[in-house]
Amino acid sequence: MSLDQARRIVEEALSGIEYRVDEGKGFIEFIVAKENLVEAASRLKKAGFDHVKSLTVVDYKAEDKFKIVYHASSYLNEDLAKVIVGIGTEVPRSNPKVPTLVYVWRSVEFQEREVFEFFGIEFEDHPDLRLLLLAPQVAEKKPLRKDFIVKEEPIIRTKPPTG
Amino acid sequence: MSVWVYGEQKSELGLEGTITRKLEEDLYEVFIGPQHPGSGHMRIIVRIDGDIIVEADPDMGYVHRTMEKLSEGREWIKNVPLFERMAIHDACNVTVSYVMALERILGIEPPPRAKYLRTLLCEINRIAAHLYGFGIFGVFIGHSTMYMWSFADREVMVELAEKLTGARLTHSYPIPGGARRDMPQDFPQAARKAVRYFRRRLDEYRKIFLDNPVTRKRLEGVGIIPKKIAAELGVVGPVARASGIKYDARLAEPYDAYDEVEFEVPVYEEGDALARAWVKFEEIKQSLRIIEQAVDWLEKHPREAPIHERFWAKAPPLWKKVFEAEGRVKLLPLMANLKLPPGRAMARSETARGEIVYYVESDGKTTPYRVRIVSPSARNAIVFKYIAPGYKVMDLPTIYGSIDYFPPEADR
Amino acid sequence: MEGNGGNGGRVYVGNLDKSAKRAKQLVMGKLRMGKAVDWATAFSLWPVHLTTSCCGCEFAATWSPRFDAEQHGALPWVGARQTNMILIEGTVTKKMACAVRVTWEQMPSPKFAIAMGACAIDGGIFYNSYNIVRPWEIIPVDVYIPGCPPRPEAVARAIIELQRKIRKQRVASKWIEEGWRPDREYVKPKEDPCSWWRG
Amino acid sequence: MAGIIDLILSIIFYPPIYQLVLVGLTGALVVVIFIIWFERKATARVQRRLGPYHISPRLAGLPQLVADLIRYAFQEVIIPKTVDKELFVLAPIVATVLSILPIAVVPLTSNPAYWPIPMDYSMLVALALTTVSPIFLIVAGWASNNKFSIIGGVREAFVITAYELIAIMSILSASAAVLSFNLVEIVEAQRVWYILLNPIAFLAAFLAVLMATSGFPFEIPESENEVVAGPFTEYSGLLYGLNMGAAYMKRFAFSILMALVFLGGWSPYTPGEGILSGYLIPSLIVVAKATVLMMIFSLTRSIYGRFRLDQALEGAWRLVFPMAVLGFGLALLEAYLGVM
Repeated sequence: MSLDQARRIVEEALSGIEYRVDEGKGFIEFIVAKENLVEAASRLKKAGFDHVKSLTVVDYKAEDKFKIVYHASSYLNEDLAKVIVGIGTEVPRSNPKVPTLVYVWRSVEFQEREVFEFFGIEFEDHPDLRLLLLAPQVAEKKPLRKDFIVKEEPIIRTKPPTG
Repeated sequence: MSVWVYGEQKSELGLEGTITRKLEEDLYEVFIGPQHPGSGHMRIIVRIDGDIIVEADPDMGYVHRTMEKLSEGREWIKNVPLFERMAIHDACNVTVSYVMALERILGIEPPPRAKYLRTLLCEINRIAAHLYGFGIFGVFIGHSTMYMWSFADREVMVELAEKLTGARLTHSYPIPGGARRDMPQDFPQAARKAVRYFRRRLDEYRKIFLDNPVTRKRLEGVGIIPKKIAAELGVVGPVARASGIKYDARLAEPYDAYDEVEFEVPVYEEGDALARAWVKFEEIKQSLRIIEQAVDWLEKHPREAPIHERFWAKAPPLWKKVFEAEGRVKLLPLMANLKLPPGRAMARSETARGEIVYYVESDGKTTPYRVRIVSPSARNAIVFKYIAPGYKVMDLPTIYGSIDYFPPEADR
Repeated sequence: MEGNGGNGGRVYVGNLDKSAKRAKQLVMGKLRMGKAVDWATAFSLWPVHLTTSCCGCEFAATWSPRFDAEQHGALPWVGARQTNMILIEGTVTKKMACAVRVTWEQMPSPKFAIAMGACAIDGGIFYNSYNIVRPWEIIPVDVYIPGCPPRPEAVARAIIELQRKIRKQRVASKWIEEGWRPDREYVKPKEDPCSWWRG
Repeated sequence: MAGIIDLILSIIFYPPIYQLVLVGLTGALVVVIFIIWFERKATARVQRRLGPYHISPRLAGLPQLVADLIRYAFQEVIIPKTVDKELFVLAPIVATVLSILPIAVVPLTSNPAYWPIPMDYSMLVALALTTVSPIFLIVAGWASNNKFSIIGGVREAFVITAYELIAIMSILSASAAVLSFNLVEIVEAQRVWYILLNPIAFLAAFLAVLMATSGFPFEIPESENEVVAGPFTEYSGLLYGLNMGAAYMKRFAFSILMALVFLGGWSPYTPGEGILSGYLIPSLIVVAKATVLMMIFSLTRSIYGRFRLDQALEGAWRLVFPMAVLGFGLALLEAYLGVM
């Protein structure tokens, strides 16, 4: 199955919902409004996309938004397994709140927790929204946001480590 | 048509999820890890009732080395060695899809020779990684001979990779547009010898480990993941294939030379720890087949620079002279400050533990704008939470070992 | 009353600290067991089972048949209380730093540390990561092994170097005689590595 | 004055005491050092490596265990604040002493002058004494006040209940066949080694001893992948060394008992008069047979993983226990037919 065929399937499934199509190389994304996200995801799931490969969040600081995309694919349908289809939404950086999709795709549970600690995006109704990877002090800095800049340290120290 | 409809389906699957962070009085909470022989670099918080696990809560992140953030500050090519540190014993498999994503943005396709070279190293790495997994699994169920044997035989594959790339573990072999160097002259001979040796050894593994009555008793019926739940949890790799899901990134979206070589994907229906061990065992056999085919192909076809001609054309004359004289290709200097056009790409490849997905976004600079990595272990971690409850405490290492969880890969 | 065996414990145990000191004087002073202790400690370096990072691959390979570090008497053992060596395998993250420190404190002296890999020396490829710490900020390190990852031979070499150090400088017997490590001040971390856990 | 010296001498040369010191402590130490070395070397051989070597290439690494012992003896003994101090310190010591106590009552020769305690129930007393030491392992686990230790202690308790009956049943089958509880009579009655007459009982006893001493595949109480070192998780230094030794000492005591009952004791040698031929040579033969048995015990490590707790218990009750009963029945039949 090619991406075009997948696109037709998804477009059929999403009829009645407003969406915007973002194409990349090797995948296709459907961006919907925040309110329609759960509905759209449920329909995608019904169409056969049964698991999420990657919950991708990109911080567009210049445009003041987070783009949250659930890249889904299929295990049980071998045809659909050949494509990656994303369903996503965009939220402003000032108020990053999205409804959770855990109840649609259980496979995103840990990834949502990860996004929560790295970007500070809150997933409403998530059953267990805690830190996953980071220590609390580090998670406060929201390290994957673009405002957090990794400091370049001098590689050669003037003083050898004493210990 | 909303969450509620799905809610019914949820209970039907029995994936209620466990309420964490609230301890009932008669439960016993055990912190397994990070300094514990039965946890890798992670902590599993286990609540037990008698001998039965009631809750298992993986506490990850002990090896989180911030690769996604660091990659945003480093040049494209520098990220290859960075990313392979997440699973250094499976280095080629985890980096090949990053390189594929870059190639997709660049719009180039590596020459067939580079494709075969990459495939060759990927399969060598897959065998080494499976043997690593077997070894750790053996230790986890108290079978130290399995650990020793598989680590001893892993050295054969590691040496083969060293012959091919020059490094034991961290090869940094695939680069955008091709592979870093061609194989040495005597490589096919060594590879065939190794394959012959492995065919003989695998039978002994089966005897001492997979058919061992004690091992079978420990593994059978432990950590069962039914097909539907496996799809729902989104588990990958041997874990999914042991549950009857016929999914392999090499089949779904053939990359490199995988659409030209012959191989089968073993699928088992049982979904328990033993089936997972068998899947890995059979995959080693298939990898041996692929190695043979790749070596045959590489021997038959004339040597050419294993890099895209777009880059090769810009190579300094000394590089071309070295290639003509010795058949070696050195890393091209223009790779250091490679600039990618703006664009986004996703690529997936099948590592030993399952599928790894890269999302790469470029804004036209020498460094990536965003790289998102979802590694197989990160996706398999959910198994602890949903599958381990209900089994006995002594089954936890079995489940851990059978899903072949590798924390540095999960934490990135 | 510390070390007195608690309430009424004296009846059975006696003053543990005092009797231990007396036994130490007898054995180390009169019987001159120092050399034997150094010899025994050097050939019985048991690393604790704590894998901090990806160098654990080569750590595992070091004890595999091909390289077999058990030849040198080193045997990875289960708990911190029964071991006397810690092998830091690569990067130590902020979360892991606490575990490393706690494990180090749990080990009985005389104890030794080997830092493995470029990351354990100064961060290596992750030198500017926001989530790592340098191992020498947490525990005193005896031997560093360069490499990313170091080859198993290098790990075996580090064990041999540590053995040589213990036997030449008589580290173990001096430690037991004087109660602390003479050649090195105890490392005090700049910040509490476990603060994330308590806070 | 002379009375006091006589008293001291009579205590030292009181047969149970010198047997405990000579065979029980010295012999056990030497045998255990050899056996651990053998176990490590044999395992290494199966696993295609060398094992302990560089400490003394000429002796093939035999001093390795001495080094480990000295290292443990001189390491700091940490007594955490949370433990129950008296029990924590005493439990391993008592467990170690009790684990070799059976040797004090076992006659190692047919010469009555060198019997430790001349009595007709030596087998019963020896068996009874073997059952005491595991209790102190549970005590050690409890006193450590560590979750892993407590789980390990509970597992130990489960395993004890499973193996004790089997061990006693299968070893008692010999006395059923001979119709005597006296070990000397049992040994003397073996014209053919009892292992050949009743292999079922021997197999059951073998498995029971494996379970009793945490040998693979029954190494469950100290199963490192769930409970770090079982009841010994908090122990360090000498106390841990004692704990480690206790299991092997216990195995040694059991092996001596099995050597007497199943392997014909001091046969083919006939003890004569005098300390050399009356005591030392026959006891050496028994210890040698016990050592061979222990070498066989240690081979299972390299072949098997470990069972799950419930599987081990199930196997013990469903398979090995009927085997022991069958062995006992066979012994009764032999007694009826007068085979022995």
